[in-house]
Order: sequence, then C-alpha cells, then structure tokens
Amino acid sequence: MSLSKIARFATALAGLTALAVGAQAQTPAAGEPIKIGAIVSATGAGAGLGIPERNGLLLAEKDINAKGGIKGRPIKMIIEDDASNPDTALSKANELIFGQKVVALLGPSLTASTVAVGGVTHANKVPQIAFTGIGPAVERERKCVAHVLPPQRLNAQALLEYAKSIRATKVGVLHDAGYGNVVMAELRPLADKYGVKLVAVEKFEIGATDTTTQAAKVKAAQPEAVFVIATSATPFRNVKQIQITQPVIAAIGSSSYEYVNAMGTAADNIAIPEFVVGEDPLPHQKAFVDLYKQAYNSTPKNYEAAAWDAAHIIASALNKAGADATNEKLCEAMKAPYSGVLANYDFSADDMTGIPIGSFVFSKLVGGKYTRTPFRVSQ
Amino acid sequence: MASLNLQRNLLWIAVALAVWAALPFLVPRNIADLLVFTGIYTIAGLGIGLLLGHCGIVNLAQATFYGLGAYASAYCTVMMGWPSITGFLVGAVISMALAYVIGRPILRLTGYFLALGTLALSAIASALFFEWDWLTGGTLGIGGIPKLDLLGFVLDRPSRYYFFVWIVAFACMWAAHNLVDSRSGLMLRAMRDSSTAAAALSVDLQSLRTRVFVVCALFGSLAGSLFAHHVSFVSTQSFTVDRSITFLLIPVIGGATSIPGIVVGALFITFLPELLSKLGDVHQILFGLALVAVVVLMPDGLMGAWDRFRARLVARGGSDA
Amino acid sequence: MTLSLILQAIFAGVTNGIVYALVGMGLSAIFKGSRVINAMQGEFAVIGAMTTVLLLTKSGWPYPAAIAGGALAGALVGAFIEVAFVRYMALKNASEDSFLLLTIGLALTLSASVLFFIGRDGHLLPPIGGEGVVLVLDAVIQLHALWLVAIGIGATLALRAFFHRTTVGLSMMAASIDADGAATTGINVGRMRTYTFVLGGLLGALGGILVTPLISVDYTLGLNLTLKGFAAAVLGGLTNPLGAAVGGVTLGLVESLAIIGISSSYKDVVAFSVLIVIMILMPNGILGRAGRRGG
Amino acid sequence: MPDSAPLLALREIGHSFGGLSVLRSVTFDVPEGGIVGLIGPNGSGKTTLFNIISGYIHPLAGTIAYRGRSLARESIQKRGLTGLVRTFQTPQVFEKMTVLENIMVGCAKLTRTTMLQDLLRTPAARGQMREIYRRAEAACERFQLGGLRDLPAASLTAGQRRILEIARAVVGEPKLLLLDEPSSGLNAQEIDNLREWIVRLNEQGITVLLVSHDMGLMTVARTVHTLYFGEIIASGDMAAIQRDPKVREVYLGV
Repeated sequence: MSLSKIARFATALAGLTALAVGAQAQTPAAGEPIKIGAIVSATGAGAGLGIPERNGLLLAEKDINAKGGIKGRPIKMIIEDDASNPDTALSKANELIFGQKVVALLGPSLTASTVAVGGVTHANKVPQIAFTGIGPAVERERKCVAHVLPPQRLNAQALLEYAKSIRATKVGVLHDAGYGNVVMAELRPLADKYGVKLVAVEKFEIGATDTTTQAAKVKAAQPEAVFVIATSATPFRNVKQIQITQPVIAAIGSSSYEYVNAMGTAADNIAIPEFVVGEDPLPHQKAFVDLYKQAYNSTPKNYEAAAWDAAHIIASALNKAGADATNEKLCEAMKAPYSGVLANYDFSADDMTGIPIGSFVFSKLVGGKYTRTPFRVSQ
Repeated sequence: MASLNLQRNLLWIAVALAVWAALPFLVPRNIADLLVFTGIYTIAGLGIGLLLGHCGIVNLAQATFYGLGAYASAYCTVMMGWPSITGFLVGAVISMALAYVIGRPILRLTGYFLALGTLALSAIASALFFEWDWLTGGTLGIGGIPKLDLLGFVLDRPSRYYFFVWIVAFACMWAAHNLVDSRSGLMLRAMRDSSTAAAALSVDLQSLRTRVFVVCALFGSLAGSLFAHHVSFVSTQSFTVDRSITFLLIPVIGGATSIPGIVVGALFITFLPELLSKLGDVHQILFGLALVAVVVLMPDGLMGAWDRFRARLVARGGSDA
Repeated sequence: MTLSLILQAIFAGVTNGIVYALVGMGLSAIFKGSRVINAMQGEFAVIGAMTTVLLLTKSGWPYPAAIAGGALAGALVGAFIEVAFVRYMALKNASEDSFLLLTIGLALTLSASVLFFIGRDGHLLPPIGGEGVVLVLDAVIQLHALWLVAIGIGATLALRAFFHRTTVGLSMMAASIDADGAATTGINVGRMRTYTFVLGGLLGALGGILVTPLISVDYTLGLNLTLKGFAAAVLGGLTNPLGAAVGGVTLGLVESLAIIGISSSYKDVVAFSVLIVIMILMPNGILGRAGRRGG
Repeated sequence: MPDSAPLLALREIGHSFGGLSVLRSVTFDVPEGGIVGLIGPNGSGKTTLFNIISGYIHPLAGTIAYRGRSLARESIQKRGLTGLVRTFQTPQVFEKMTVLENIMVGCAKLTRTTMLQDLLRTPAARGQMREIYRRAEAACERFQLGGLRDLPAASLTAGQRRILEIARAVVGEPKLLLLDEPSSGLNAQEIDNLREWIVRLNEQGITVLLVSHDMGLMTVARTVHTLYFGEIIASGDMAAIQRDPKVREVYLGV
C-alpha cells in the first residue's frame, strides 16, 4: 500500500472509530471473518471510478461490522486493483475466487473488465455485483451477476428526458470512441421515440488532446442542446472555447469532482442526470453522505454510493441465506429488491438492475459547483 | 569429451521438462494463469525476435496481429458459432495477408522510418478496432468466448490450457530454430552482417524481409487466438500501441538472437510487474528502470549477459568444462 | 460545410500543428546532434508543464518566471539523460536500436514517476494573454492560441538563427554532420551532444507549457505527444528541425481537415496513413533535398 | 579465341552526379573467356562504371548488353542469377559468420527452399542444406581455406578476406566475375596468390573484368582500357598501354 493510500486509510480509521463509539447498542462483530472479494480500477484510465468505489467499499465494511456484521461474524473486504485492464482483472478474479476463496465478488469498475470477470464468476456460480451497467448480450445469460449502475439504455433515456424537459428537439452529440460509443448505440433508437432529432453526431478517440473541430461541426448544425458523452474533460472545455452557448447535458460517466477541476472555467451550465448530489442529498441519502463526509472529509457521488450499496446488498443476502450458504442459495437471496442509497434496485429484473427512471436526479454545474435541480422524471 | 557434454545437456533438458510438467500442479492458480500468459507472450515475442535479432527490424505492430488473431477467434466462435479451430485459421490467414500487403511497402523503409512505420500501423489498427465496433465490439469487446476443446477434451482449467499453450509455444520455438538454421536463416544472417554483399550474391533482401514479417504476423495471430480462448473475452484495451511496445521488450530483454532468450524475456514481462505490484504504485517506475538497466548494461539481453557470464566462468574454470 | 467551420478547423489545425512542431523540432534537433531517436520527447513536455504548474501553484512564482522554470526543468532533464545514459552507451558504441529502446524505457519510467509523485489528475495553466477570444466570421480562436503560434514561429526562427549564426550552434551542426571532422577542428563533440539534449529538452518543455492552457496535462500525455512529434519530425525529413515545424503544421491541418472532410472518427487513421505514404514516397520528407541536408 | 558475340557489351555509357559529369561516353566489349582490365587514376569514374555494370547505379545514358540481352532494368539480384557477380573494393565479408558459412551464402542462389519448408525442416529443405554444405566444403578445400573453416570471417587478414570473397562469388558458378580493386590492402605475396587465382579461374571458363590502379596486377589482362575523366583514352595489351603517349602523360606526368 503506497504512502498516500496508507495516509487516507488512517484518516478513515480515525473517523470511523469516532462513529463506532457513537453506534447504537449492537456489540461490534467478532468471530472468524467472512471474506468478500472486490476488484476496482484504482490505477489507469478508470481510476476516476475505482478510487471512489474503493472508499465506498471500505466505509461500508466498517459500517456493517460496526452494526454486528453477519449474525455476529465480521466481513473482510479484500480489494484488488485491475489497473483498468481486463486481463489483469481476470487473473485477480481467479486469485480471489480460488486463492482467497471469497464468498462473493464486488466490482470491477469498467464494463470490459466486468465482462471478462463475469466469465469466471458465472462459470463457478460465484455471486457478483458489478459497479457497471449491463453491457453486451452475453451478460444477460449470467443470472448471478447483479449491476448497481443503470444499463446504458437508461442513461440515454435520462439524457433525452432532460432534453424534452427543456423543450430541445434538435440535439447535437459529441462523444468518445469508448464509453460514448456504448451510450450512443442506445441513444440513436430512443431519440425518435422522444421526438428528438440528432442534428450532429461527432466522435473523437479516447485520450484525444483536442476536439475543437468536432465541437465546431456540432455548433455548425445549430442544435438547441448538446449531449457530451465522454470520460475526459477535454470536450467540455472545447465546447465552451468555441462559444457554444446552448445548454450542455453530460452523461453520468463524466460526473466527478476530478472532471470538474480538469474542466476549469468550463464547468458551468452543464446538466447531468445522476443519482447522488452530495451538496443537496435526497432524504434517504443524508445519513450516508454525512458518514462519508465525516470519514473522508470530501463529498461522495454516484460511485461511492454504488459501492456502498453493493456491500450492503451482499451483507443482507448473507444475513438471509446464512454466512456459509452455497453459492446458488446466496445468489437467490441476492435477487430480492433492495432500496439503496443510490437507487431502488430489483435484481430479478431482466437487466439485473431494475433501477426505475424515476430514481434519477438531475444536477447542474453552476460555476464549478453541483446544484440539484427540482426536475425528476415522473414514473 | 563430446558425449559427456551431450549427456549433460540431455540431463539438463530432462530436468527442465520435469519441472515444466509439474509446475502447473505445484503453483497457486494465479501463478499458473501467469505461466499461460508467459507461453502466449513467448509465441508473440518469437516473431519479433526473428525480425529484431536476424533482420535488425524494430517491429512495433505486433499488437495489431495479436488483436486480429484474438478478434478472429472471438468472432468465429461467439458470433458465427464455428468450432474454435476456424478462429485460429481465419486469424492466421487475415494476419498473414495483411502483413504481406502492408509489409511490402513499409519494409522498403529502413531504420527509424521503418520503426515509426510499424508504430503508425499499430496506431491505425488500434483506432479501427475502436471504430468497427460491429466487428470487434469496440470498448465492450466480445465476451463469452468458449474454452478451447480438442476433439471433446475441454481445456477449461489453467493447468490443462497451460500444457496446450506451451506445446504450441515449443512447436513455434522449434520452427523458429529451424528457420534460423535453414537456408533462409543463412541468408538472413548474411543480410544482417552486410546487405550490400548479400545483394551481390542474389539474396532478395526485400522479399526475405517481407516473408519474415509475415511469419512474425502468423506468430502474433496465433498468440492472439490463444489469448482469446484463455481470457474468454477480448476488448480494444488489450491491443493498443503500448501493448506493441511491451511485445518489443520481450526479445530486447531476453536477447534477440537467442530463442531461449525469448522465453526469458516473456517471463520478465509477465512476472516482473506482478512481483513489483506488491510495492504499490511505485512498481511502474521500477519496471521502466529495469528496462533501462537491461538496455544500458546488457546490450544483448539477459541471455547474452548469461552467456558472457558462463563464458567467463568457463575461462576461469580452465579445462574442467 | 460553412466557411466558419473550415476556418475553425484551420485554426485548430495550426494550433495543434505548432505544438506537434515544437515537440518535433526538439526531437529532430536531438536526432541531428546525436543520431538518437528520442522516444521520451513527449515526457519533456509533461515535465516542463508540470514544473510550471507546481512553481505557479505551490511556490507562487509569477507566471513568466514559472514558465522559465519549466523550460529550464526540461533542459536539465535533457542534460541528465545525455550525461547519465547516452554518453555511456555512446562510449560502448551501442547500436541505433538500443538508443531507441533506451528512450522507450526512460519514457515509461518518467511517466510512471510523474504519476507517482504528482498524481493522476490533469492540470491546467492560465492562458497567456488572458481568457479573451478573437472572432473571425463566427469561428473562434483564443488569444492564447495566437500567442502559441507566435511563440512557436519565434522559436523556429530563433532555432534557425542559433544553428546558422552562433558559434555554439555552428559547432553543434558540425559535430552532428561529421563527428570526427569536427573533433579535429577542436570541437568537443561530447559536450555538443549534451547541448543538443539540452536544446531538445528545452523545446519539448516549451511545447508542453504552451499547450497546457488548451489541453490539461497529465502523466499519460507524453506518449501521445511523442507519437505526433515523431510524425512531425519525420514529415520534415528527420534531420531538419525547421522541417519539423513545417511537418507539424501539416500534420495538424491534415488531422483537422480530415475531421470535417471525412469523418471525425477516422482522424488518426487518416493522419497516420498520410505519414506512412509520405515516408515511403518522399524519404527526405516534404521539403525534399533540403530536408535531408539540414535546411 | 573465336570472335563470338561479346559476353558484355557497353555502348556510350554516360553518367553524372548532380550536374558533375563522371562518365562521358564509354564503349567497350568483354569477350567470353577473356580477362579485360580497366585502369585509371582515382576519380577517373572506374568505380562508377563498375557500379553501373553490377546494377548498383542505373546509367543516365547508354546501354549494357549481357549475353545478348539488355541489362536496362535488371536488379542486382537478377544479374547475379544470370552469372554476373561482383566483389567490393574493401571485401564485404559476413563478419559474424564463419568462413564456411560465408561461402555457403554464395551457394544459396543455386538452391531453392520456401520459407514454409525451412520452418518445418522438410526433407527437401534438409536436402538443399546438405547440398549447400557439400558445395561450400568443396570450395573451402579448393581455395585452401580449409584451415580457417570455422573461424569467424572478422578474424581474417585482408588477403584471406579477398580470397574468401572470390571463393564466395565463384561457388555460385558465375559467367562474368567483376573484381573491384582486388589488390588494394594486399602485400606482394598475397597479390601473386591473387594473380594465380585469376588466371586459374579464367582457365576454368570464368570471364573476368578487372578494375584496378595497380599496373603490376593488370599484366594478367589481355586487353586493358584506360579511363581518364570518364573517357577511354587508350586500349590494348599491357605493353601497348605502357608505351601509349597519352597514358604516359596522364599517369607518369612525363
């Protein structure tokens, strides 16, 4: 564990001991720990997702153990880093399942790694909760892999719902060749249903250092709103640089404080359909947000909440099915609906997530600060 | 005297084979997993070793053929439902054809221009792998590639796949060894020492280089198909320009002109990051420094340094060698 | 395909082109002076930019001083690389390939060090000349971009003057064209090679600093800039730093015009294909004979 | 020597490098079975003419006919296959390969294997390799290089390198052997050895074109052409050349 990680770990510990003291009457868990494996992209391109997820997992582990663990037995989170690489994710999964003999596997952070790891967990019937939305068709056959983030179809729907709410019928899209491609594939068929005309769709390669020309092509089509679907801050800056004044709507993948810093002055007048706005959380999210702020003195967002939910879902399934239940029984126990911090899930749904469109909240970046707009999609 | 040497060599080989055969059952599963990757990287590295060691060509496009092999296996088995062997064949044919068509013009370049030409080829292929997501699945990639089954014997556990991959690797090493000792190998070494003199003796430099480039692509595609069936998933992240750079390091670190050196290079590439990753984020720095150390201190790779070390040993040891 | 769109594409192409040019000029200056293809040229840009960011934000230096500090950092790293590695390998007259592999190793090491010491997130620098923009027929160009182009052209002319008019420049050129010949006239060839790495580091760092206000700099930027700088240098004939300037701008324009002409997703495919074709058809780069002779 | 069609016929060969005219209009024949010499001071265009005949440079003007066919677009390799083989002023041996292996490369063009056969070590490939080995060993004995057989070529003296280069060329059964300044860097004893070899090879049916500035070695040639500033200024046997006033003025400054 490098210096910076140890430092962060120490502050988290200090915060939590204070919390533990104030906990209710339950005695802290004791006895032989139950091993839960987790894979996140703590380094490489996906680190923007992996590091918040890891913080969420550690926080959840402390919270579950403080409240008595699983019928008295504490859980032990074993977190591995796949460096945003599917090959590494696969060998880490093998190590966790066959080496550490974990009862369940949480993560990984990126879709590619999830599909790779899903092959192993599905073959060995190990319950898995992925921090990604369901992706390619092959994942639909994996009955024991749940997803705590919405499928890209739902993200695309949320973008269109917001565009409809501001009466934007002509929309331009600027997206990257990775995450952008995936959301775009769902957005195209849905756009007609919402009466939205995609007047310009421009793509740029991952790691692009300049997308001004693509942004200019979008501007030339005079759209009423611009969707930006990317995992980098460059397109947001270029859109502002060439003075596109229409409202910009970003996909959930770009919603993190890291992007806001990298956008600089461009982080303004950008609407984002997401789930957690730390500055102004929904009532049922308040407890989690305060706990997180106390532990890490920074504001949590979607990925911290998703990891927190995943840990609690596995804990509740273990409570129901028993700590040493067989994989199949644990998988069944996991299938039940669960109202989490991020959203209300129903893992028996065919997209293994069951998040309703109504769970989305719509934040707006104003001068680099997240604010929660009152707009919600009525079911 | 000679027979004693021969016996000692046979003994060495027997010991090595015994260790090789027992290894997958002794080590934990993830080490066996890495040993399979070492086999796959050996095959890919052999092709580059031939080009670098024998033609002096820096080939930075191996990830492209590795990707073609992997995508062919994925597409044939998952999308078309054909038996796995078709993936290997389709991948090999496409890679060799592309290597021939692209190789002929690019191989007219020399030195740095050629290195950059292969780098550009790798960048183009990487962009196209992203772009043609109807074929490659783009960022999501193609999942659910079935485990390889040889006439009904399914190779699902790493220990089983380990034997298959390494047998293929040994076969490729045997083929590469044959090539080096054959008439083509003779002409290759001549070309390496003096291309003007080789030309004067009617050695067709251009077609020789192209044919070795095609063989390199074949090895890359084979390794790609084996990778696809091992990971049962392929996505663009595995076939980028930095993967080509990693492949180039295999013969560089191992020793470009020695075939066992390629295995040493592959072991270095697979296990060093694993060993160093225990030290946290600093491991990437150490990997870079290890590479610099090898390039500066051992110009002819680890194998070269080992041979020189043994030679010094023998020299000092006098007649008992 | 409105006129303003084409203008915007040309502005973007020239701006990016100048950045590729600066990296490319550093690369071909080093190649000219030492026959080494520097695969870590992009890391000079990252080091220069990061040093300027740290000097500006952490130690509160005024902006121009921070820029000078960043450029100096690039030069010092260049000197260190030459003295610590290149000189030793040159003594053992290592093959050309091993120099390329050395710089690839150094590139991996340096980008990993930037990741470890400075961290993962991207940093921005305030644009020179403030946030203002210039509107031409609805096409927007930032003031900073104009400064970047001006400084880029200035650097190119300064480099040309340096090589042709100053004694150090002349002896560096002499040392690179014929080391033995230069040595006989009393030029310390070893030190000249160090100077070329200092010059390469300086140009690379300058490129990095100038581009940071437009695109945020992080540890992954190095390889991307090296690839484009490499292409620019080769288009310019590899041994001609001033050719790299022309090569860089050409590459930038080809990229941005490919976006509006063909489609935005084939930008890299078009740019690198053009590079391969030019390398095969025009071995001396776009400038032809002048490219090879050193401009 | 029956006056059959010449093995090699040069007609008005002209060439210039970037405006500097190096060869004006060179015309001469090399009869089959003959030994023809080409002498001239440094800078007379000898080497350029030699590179044109061997295909390294394509002449700007004039034609070359070899065994009746024009060599206009023939590659170096193609000319080698039809029996026209050259050596180099400084012997270009394959340094890291042994003497035997050097000669084996010379035999490569007489054998045929595909890359696939070599990869799989098919019987055909092994057969061709044995053939190459056999021919090379024979050549080693024939050129008295047997003792040096397994030494790397890098360790040979200048004279040994020259003989190795000739052995390597001869083993490919050439028709016309082009020798470029073969005596440069050799001591007197090595030059005599070289002279004997040239005569012996010629007796065995190999036509020789010898380019040199060494008058002593040139006596082995029956007809000698003197090149001066890109033009043939005199032709004839060695004795006639030495008496020719133009040559004396040019060479001896008399």
